Amino acid sequence: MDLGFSPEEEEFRAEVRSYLQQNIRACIREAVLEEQPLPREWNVEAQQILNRAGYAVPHWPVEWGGRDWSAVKRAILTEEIDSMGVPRPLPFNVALIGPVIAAFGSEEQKRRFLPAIANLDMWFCQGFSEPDAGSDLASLKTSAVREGDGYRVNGQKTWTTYAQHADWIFCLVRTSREERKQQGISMMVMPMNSPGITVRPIRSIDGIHHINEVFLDDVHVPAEHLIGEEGRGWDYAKYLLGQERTSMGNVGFSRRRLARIRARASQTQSRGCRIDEPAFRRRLTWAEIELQALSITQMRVIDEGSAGDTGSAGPDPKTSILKMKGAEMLQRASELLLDTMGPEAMCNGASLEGGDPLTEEGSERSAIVSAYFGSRKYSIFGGSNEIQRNILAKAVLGLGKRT
Amino acid sequence: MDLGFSPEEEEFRAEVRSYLQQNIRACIREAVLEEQPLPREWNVEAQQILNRAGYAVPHWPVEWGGRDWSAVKRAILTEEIDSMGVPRPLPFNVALIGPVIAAFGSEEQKRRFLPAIANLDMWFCQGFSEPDAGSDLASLKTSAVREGDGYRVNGQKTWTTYAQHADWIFCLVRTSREERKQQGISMMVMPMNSPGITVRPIRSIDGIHHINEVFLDDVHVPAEHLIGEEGRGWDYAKYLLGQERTSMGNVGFSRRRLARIRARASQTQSRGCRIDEPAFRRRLTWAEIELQALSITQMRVIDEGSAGDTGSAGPDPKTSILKMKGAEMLQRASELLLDTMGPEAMCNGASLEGGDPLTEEGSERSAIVSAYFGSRKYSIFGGSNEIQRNILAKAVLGLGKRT
Amino acid sequence: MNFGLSEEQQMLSDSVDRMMAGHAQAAAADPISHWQDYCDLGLPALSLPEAHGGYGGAEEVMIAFTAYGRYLAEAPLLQPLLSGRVLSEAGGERAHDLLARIISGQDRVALCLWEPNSGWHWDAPQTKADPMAQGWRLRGQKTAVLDADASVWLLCPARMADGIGLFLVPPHSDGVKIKTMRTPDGRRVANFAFDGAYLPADAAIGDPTKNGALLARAIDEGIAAVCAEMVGAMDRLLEITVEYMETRKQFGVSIGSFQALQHRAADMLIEIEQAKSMTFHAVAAQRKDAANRSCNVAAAKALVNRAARFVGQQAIQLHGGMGMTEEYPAGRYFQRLTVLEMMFGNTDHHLSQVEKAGGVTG
Amino acid sequence: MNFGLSEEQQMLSDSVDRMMAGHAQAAAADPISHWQDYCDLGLPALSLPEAHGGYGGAEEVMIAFTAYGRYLAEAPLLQPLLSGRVLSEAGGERAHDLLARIISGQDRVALCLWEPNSGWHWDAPQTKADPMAQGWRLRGQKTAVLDADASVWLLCPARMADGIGLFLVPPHSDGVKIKTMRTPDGRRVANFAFDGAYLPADAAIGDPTKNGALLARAIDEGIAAVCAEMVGAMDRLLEITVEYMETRKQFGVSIGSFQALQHRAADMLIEIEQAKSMTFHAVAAQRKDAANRSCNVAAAKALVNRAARFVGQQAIQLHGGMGMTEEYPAGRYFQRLTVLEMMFGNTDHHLSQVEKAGGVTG
Repeated sequence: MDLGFSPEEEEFRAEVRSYLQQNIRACIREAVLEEQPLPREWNVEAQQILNRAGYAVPHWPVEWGGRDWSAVKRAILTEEIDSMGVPRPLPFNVALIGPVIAAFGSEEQKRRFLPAIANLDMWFCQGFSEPDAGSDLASLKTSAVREGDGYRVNGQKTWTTYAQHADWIFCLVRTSREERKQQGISMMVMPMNSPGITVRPIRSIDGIHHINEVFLDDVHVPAEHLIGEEGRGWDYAKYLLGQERTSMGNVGFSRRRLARIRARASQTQSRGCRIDEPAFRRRLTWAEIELQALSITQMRVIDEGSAGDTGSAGPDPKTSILKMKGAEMLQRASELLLDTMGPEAMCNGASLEGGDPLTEEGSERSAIVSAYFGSRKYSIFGGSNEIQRNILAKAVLGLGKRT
Repeated sequence: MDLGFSPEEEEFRAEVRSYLQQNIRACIREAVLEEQPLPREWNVEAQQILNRAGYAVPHWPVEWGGRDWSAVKRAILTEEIDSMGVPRPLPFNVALIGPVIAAFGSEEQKRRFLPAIANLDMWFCQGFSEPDAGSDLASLKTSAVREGDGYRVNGQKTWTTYAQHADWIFCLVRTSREERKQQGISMMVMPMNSPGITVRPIRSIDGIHHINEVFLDDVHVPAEHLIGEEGRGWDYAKYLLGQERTSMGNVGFSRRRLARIRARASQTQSRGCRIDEPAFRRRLTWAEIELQALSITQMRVIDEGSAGDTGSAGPDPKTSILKMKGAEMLQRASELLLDTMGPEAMCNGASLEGGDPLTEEGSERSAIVSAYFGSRKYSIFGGSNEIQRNILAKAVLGLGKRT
Repeated sequence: MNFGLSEEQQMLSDSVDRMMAGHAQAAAADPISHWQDYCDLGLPALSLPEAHGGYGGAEEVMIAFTAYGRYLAEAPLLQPLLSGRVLSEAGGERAHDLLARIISGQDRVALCLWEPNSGWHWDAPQTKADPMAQGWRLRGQKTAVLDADASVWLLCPARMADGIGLFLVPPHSDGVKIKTMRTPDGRRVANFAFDGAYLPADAAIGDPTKNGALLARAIDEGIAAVCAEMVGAMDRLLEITVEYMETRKQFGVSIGSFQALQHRAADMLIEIEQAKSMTFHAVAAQRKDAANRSCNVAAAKALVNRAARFVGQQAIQLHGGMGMTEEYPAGRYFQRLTVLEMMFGNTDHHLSQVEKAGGVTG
Repeated sequence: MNFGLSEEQQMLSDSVDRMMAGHAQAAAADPISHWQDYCDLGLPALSLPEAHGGYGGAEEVMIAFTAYGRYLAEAPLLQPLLSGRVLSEAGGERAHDLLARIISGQDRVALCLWEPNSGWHWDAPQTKADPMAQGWRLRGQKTAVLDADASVWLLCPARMADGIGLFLVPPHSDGVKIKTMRTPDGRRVANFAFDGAYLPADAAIGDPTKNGALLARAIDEGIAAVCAEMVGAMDRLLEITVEYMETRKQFGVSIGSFQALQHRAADMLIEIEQAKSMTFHAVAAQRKDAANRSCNVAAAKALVNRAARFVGQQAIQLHGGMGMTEEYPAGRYFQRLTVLEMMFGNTDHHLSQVEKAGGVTG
């Protein structure tokens, strides 16, 4: 046990920071820091620069571009990417479908998909949730019926982030009706331009278009797009959800928000809450302290996970702590930021007389209000806080065994 | 609708305050304000003075000493009693058993008990809880078997406050085994010096002896000590629990604590948190605001209750708000008070070299620490916060009807 | 103290409720089109002296704004409340004429309280009015003026040597630049820049040494009204949420049967009831002296703000993904509550006001 | 950064655990009777230089204190940690002799940090040492000295023209009045009054211009140790609570099956894990420069304090009535956690320290 960073770790952090500073364009980082929606190409550009340095998929098998770094180094990398305002490697690619294909895909699938996934040459979106399933994935209804050399897929997916940008989608589908609902589920990938796929945008309460419904009407999926074995989709999904550890706590992202709050609240021309108001400062101090704790909790949980079995047993239940606390930190930061706005929090930046909200004076304003509304999603999507607490109570504390 | 106090109400408040100031001895009020345990006689003395002015049982039927005052006036009275540091009329007498006897007792019982209860000539304690029942009163086990001209009672009661001071106890007992557990329960009273009753003190985490276990071994209870009808004890208990409204929020009691905190934290020689520390002041301000809100919520709930049916339907479920919020306020006040102590919070006042903790310098200290520990009980006893939330969700919001 | 509605209050409540429920169903494009109905009910004058058509007090204002919040109404009701008080007390023919036109629905007016660097402190405007031979020249900026656009009169505080001047700026005046925007809940809001706008001599109303106190009173009435609006919105939002919880199934049962969610809803209820009580307190405080009134009104807004944040956020949480879409009403209530939280001051701001005054006085 | 125990650390952990578990079962009347066992394990010297028998660092101190909290141990371990650092660094024969006697268990010592009106600010003592021909006269008062009684040496900071003097006061000295009390968790604590107590010239140790920095370091080590103790106590308290929840039945089922209570326990777990992380942070901070060290240690204590209050209170709540009696262990953990919360400063105090330093530095 040695609880400080080693010189090698500090050096790695400096190296990452300097690479990012030199290679990622300032306009991209500024847009991220101000929490503006990014054009698709900027995401692609950034990920390709990261990939060139081996920063996009360090947690993958070495054979496919992974780096075999310690949990602490991987966490440092993620924190730096986030806190520098570099767009994160697309999680659907590098944290979700990539590791599943690497672990369970055929050799052919690995060769075809993995390099493209790492380099964001293919943009994947996720088709898990369905309108009536919510957190109850096991009751999904989308069906894939065997037909000739492939499947005919019918159903509806929802909450599909960035479906409008995606080249491919990975889906959970029902390939047979078994007694246990978890069985009979398979995982497959399909190009978004397949006939029969339509995307309907959903406008979120932050006024932005991130999420979509995806309708699948008689979509033909060739058999080689089935991932792994038929009927094992539930296991793969569990494996996949266990892969997200280093980014789950969103530490760098929150650190960036807190730094921005401190800067805004320290301006002499500040409009709302100011750093010299003790109550506001106290709330900010609390957030900074808790984030410091979370950054260590995050490394501890990753470290435990690396030390133990990383098989297909599903996520380490303690990652629920990262998920919940990470969401809370982002949400609290978004509240503090809102409070720095003063009366102008009542205005959206966009002028009704026209003009580009991204360039005109005051554009930051609507981004802050948007971020406040949008941040509520962190405690809902990807397993709500309530689900996470259930997991902690049952899987970690062992409660509810006797009734 | 008129949301300010009327001149008549303000006058009533002044009248009560002046009576209490003139008639209740300063030493009693000071001990209450410093939250010292009181000698039994001081409680009796104070209640008799209140009773003389009609302040002990204003909510009773006029025939038995009640005053037919508005809900607002009754709430004002309770607030004044509490905030002036006057010991409250013993709730077991005036708020619990008294109203039940007035509503369901025989004429003989009314004549015998009610005047003595109002004047604290008889001190009652409550025998409801049992070791394995907790909040689940319906599963109580104490049995009362018919025998000659009375009952033979066997069982064990617990959490019995001030059993050590009491002359009488009112108990829920099982007089028959019915299909529905709520049936077959009866209510009866017995003198504490009945053969077969023994009291075992329970030391609380605040270091004080308030609560007890009461063992009932072959206690003979004459039939005339059965209250109302056999088998209706559950209804009476529900009725009784609905009587506590005006004092449920403990508004005056919390107001007294908050005033004490402000005074302590404003001393120039303050030892811990001080009023000029913004974070502490902010917490105090919040508590004062919420208490202000609670005092109005309390009047609103009492008012609704008075307007509607006050029959045996049980407590208005909205009293759960008063119970919970009242507990929270007392607990928060106790925390703030603790925080004013500084390092001396680590010391109990009592010297190991001997001396009377009530009189020696520093006695206030142990009372504050005690009160912090002791205040945890408010969210547990009398229906825990969890039970209160269940009630609100189900009875007020109507949740959980469909499963 | 008495919490029941009188016969007149019940009638007011019923008619306001009926009107706003009707508007909510009609979903017209422009809320201005509903405004005449409000005027027909006498709402812009509600709490003014009888001479102006008033027939109520702070309790009646609360009744109207509670319904306003409940139905997420959008017609511009807050501004006439604020300006009406100022115009009726400031005196002078010009003010009285304008007031009559506002009450009848012919004209609209907006009080401009905040400036780019004022935060929520309205009492030290940097906008200046330079006296000229025949009138005034106005220089300065005003931000976040609710329900304003180029077609409304502006009631504009400006810094004077002896206090706060109040200036009436006609619609479409020269030298007034405007940027209109949406509030995050979709209403209209505007920023104004006065670049030497010329005003006639009688554009100045009231007495600069007394205008501050007059504005303070109008704002405190406005805060109480907004508290009521928030309570109305929270009440309805909780109902919507409970309905959703009973309908939505997960793992085979309605989510309303999960104890943890039930307890959350119970906590929301408690917050709302406390907010309602504190709104009552703000209403009762309108009759106190200025210092007591402002301090207790600020305390009310702080508590109602906190409740709104909690209730709004938890309603979204309990709606799950549905709460995140604009396709469900919960989100619109959350947006409204957030805007109102920021109206007249956020929680920290109001708590600081309470502390400066030495704490709540009961 | 590496979270696994080394072989030596595992051995330390096992032996400390075994010893304290044994003591907890023995339930001897006087915790002093266990003290020799601690000395035999070398615990009083644990983090001192090897010359004094030390063999560890802040990580090892954390291991020992975590167990100490878990078993609610009562032997006087904190004071030698604080005084050991001061005595070993202050230099001088007298300090070194006393240190040797402390480490071997022959003598005990207590550092007196607070005074009647100091709050938790130990750095401006009002106690004065007047120089005399052959020594010093000590005047002043010290309060809340843990594990102290008339039989221990006192290490007493006093105000000097050029900084803070440190004075060694022998047991049972003339002119020293003592009031011994219990802490709310049943340990021994004392107040001292020095009414011109005479001390020999060599009772003054260290250098007044440097003693402040030395004390600050000792206290920061002490705070990290207390954080570890609190984490150990919270860990065990949660275990006890979970066991209780699985055993206790209500309405026919174990209360551990109620979702609302499960979620509460989950929240306790999260708080504890965050507190553990911040304790790690405080341990790592011991190697930083003084300003960074103190700020980060204060941040840790603030967060651990908050966790302790929440976990302690909720453990009592989940135990229901049982939690309120001294007959169940939960109450004793709650009492211990409360005392430790107040040790070296409550939450507000430490947050203010963080803010004065400009915020946490990571």
